[in-house]
Amino acid sequence: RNRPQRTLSLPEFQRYSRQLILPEVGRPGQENLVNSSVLVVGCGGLGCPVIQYLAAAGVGAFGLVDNDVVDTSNIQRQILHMESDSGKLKVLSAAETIKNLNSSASVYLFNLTIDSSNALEIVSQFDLVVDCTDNVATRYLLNDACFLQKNGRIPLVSGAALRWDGQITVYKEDSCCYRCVHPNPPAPESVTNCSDGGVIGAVCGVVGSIQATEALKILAGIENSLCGNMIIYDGLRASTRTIRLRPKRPDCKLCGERKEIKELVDYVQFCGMSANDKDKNLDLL
Amino acid sequence: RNRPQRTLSLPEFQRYSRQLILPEVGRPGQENLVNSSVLVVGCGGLGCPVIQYLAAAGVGAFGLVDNDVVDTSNIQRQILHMESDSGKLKVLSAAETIKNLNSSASVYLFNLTIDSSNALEIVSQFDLVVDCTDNVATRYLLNDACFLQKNGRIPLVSGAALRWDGQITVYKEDSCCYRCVHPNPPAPESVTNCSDGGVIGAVCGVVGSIQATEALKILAGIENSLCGNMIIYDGLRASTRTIRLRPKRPDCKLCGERKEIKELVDYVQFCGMSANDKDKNLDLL
Amino acid sequence: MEVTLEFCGGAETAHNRGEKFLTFKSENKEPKVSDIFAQVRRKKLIDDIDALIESDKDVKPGVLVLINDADWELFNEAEYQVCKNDRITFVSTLHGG
Amino acid sequence: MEVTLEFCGGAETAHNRGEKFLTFKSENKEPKVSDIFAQVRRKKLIDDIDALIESDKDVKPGVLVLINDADWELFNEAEYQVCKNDRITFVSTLHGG
Ligand SMILES: [Zn+2]
Ligand SMILES: [Zn+2]
Repeated sequence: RNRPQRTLSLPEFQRYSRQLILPEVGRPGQENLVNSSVLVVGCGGLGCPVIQYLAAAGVGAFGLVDNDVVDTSNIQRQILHMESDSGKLKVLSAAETIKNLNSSASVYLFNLTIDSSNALEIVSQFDLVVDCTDNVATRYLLNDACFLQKNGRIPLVSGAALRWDGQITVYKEDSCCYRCVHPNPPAPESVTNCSDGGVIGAVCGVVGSIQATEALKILAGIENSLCGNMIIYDGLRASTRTIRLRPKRPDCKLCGERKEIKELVDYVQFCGMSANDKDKNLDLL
Repeated sequence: RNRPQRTLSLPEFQRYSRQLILPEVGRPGQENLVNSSVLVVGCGGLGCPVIQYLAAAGVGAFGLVDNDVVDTSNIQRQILHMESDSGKLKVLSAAETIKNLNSSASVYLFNLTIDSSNALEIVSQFDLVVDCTDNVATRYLLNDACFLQKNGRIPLVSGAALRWDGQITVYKEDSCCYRCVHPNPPAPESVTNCSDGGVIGAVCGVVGSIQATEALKILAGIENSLCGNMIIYDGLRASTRTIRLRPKRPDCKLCGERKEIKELVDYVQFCGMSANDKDKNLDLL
Repeated sequence: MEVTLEFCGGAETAHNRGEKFLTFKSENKEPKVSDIFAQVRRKKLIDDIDALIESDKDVKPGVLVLINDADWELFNEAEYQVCKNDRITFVSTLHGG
Repeated sequence: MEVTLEFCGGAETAHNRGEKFLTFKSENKEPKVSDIFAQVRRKKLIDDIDALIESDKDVKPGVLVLINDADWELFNEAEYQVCKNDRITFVSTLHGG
């Protein structure tokens, strides 16, 4: 955000020509992109297309968060991890892809679980966060961490996929936040994850690509966004639509009038669920 | 289509577990996939995600059609071609990706322009065609070639992207065909291509991923599809919807009552446009 | 008046193991959403109603209610006066990635 | 009656260089789509009408007309009797890939 701003080189004009010629992008938009930074939380089904399309579009710097290694069952949907990457850290595999697509991009790796102890500091280093996570707790965490930034709210592009379904929305500036939409966490037993319910890889592609489109618009400085709406995709029935969401709730504990939440809380405790999709329920005695 | 049918190996159960557990897929659906073949026409913006997601999903055999080499300006959206692939044949780069994601898939390369002289024979070798082309002439060609097959109509999953917009539909069985929707080709000067108008890479990702979802359903033997509808995506305004298309037209020259078109025609002549997006208009003196 | 309920985002599993739509006649001539919820509960029109509806005026956490593709909160939630041809949709919020 | 025309898939460029919607009062009380087309042409309500409309009863090749998100061919095309709150959409068919 206060990094030295660079201009486009001649080869970059050729390279990004197909988006430079869009009136909404142009040279100013592309220069915004090459000088921007994005934090991708989760290098799984949603993170893969987000990473690929933002790297290809010329985003200048990436932060990648994931504490997992590539497993055989991931390749069915996590299409930047190859068979030969089995056992490799997901962040390393993802970083290689970024460098292969865009050798001038910077990549910062966070091979960890993002939580209340580190989220504010990690998020603060980036212009935008893309939520590609697989659990409820981290979604509340990212929502709060983006909102509670000293220098102002950081945009959060949120996506989710399960079975044949996808949902995408954007939280930024004066819009509602995740807590406005979900004042209370769902009951743990009502939450299904991809391990239990399954997921179609290409559905993750739809969701991640829409997330990348939204991130790109914000980073390029384009006014339009999904903010205030949500895209719902049903891959089985081939139906899709954009729905309108509520505005900011005055009684929201985070962004409402009283601003009751002033610092990060224990989200695993709050949700009664773990911050990954492996060991779901906790015994909160 | 009359190939020997194989069953799933034990490692494949682990590998495809996240889609095997979907009731609509299951073991029968996955076995359909590993025994299926798909022809991807165009290894560009739309072809890349189609190839990635179908290879990852376990499709057994691919035919790839493209006569182009990877250019620097492609990497902005064609995310399976890397910087180091510059100058390489697109079909070779794509084949490498397939093998990296799924070493048991077969790949057949067609490093050529598909046209009236070869389309019927090429298409006949596959269970499904995904139209990832960039021009009008080839879209008519593929439509006719899929319909005119001796052993019955081959499903055609059609997608298109330009600027911030995407459109996807499916033509199969008793649905309308491309000629029902477009009895006459557009005037050449009204057609904008990605070189002239530009395109956002992630929008190609949305379109290609939806195409892959549709192809996967058909190949797996799932009844639901986009057939009879069209998905329209506006990435700039973040709006998306599914619209209803007309049924088969009784007066359609290809699939209508009189079946006037019984063989492939000269589509470049018919459209007054070339079969690629480089040299658009022809002087038809 | 005929009422159509729609289920998506996984809410389909609450009714007839995957049914997308449920259509029935409203007992009231001019029902509020709360009247619809009450009728659905009393007549057991949704198989697993407890997955979606908490009370006549509220839904379970993680469930959104849409009225013609807009959040019911924009229309005063359960107090909304249902009109002819309105589509009421239950959306389960997804969390996977 | 108030009529709303919508433009998408690139059809936006035909009106005011990117305008998505055009709303105006219909001269007829019960217009057909052909009446709408005639009025639009006569009053020059769309800047580049020739990009979209061929005649009062037809559109240019490559353009689809939707009535409430369904192909106008399902409603007898230009003969369709426009109703209150109907949304008429011009879609330019895309060909890029
Ligand atoms: Zn809030
Ligand atoms: Zn036809």
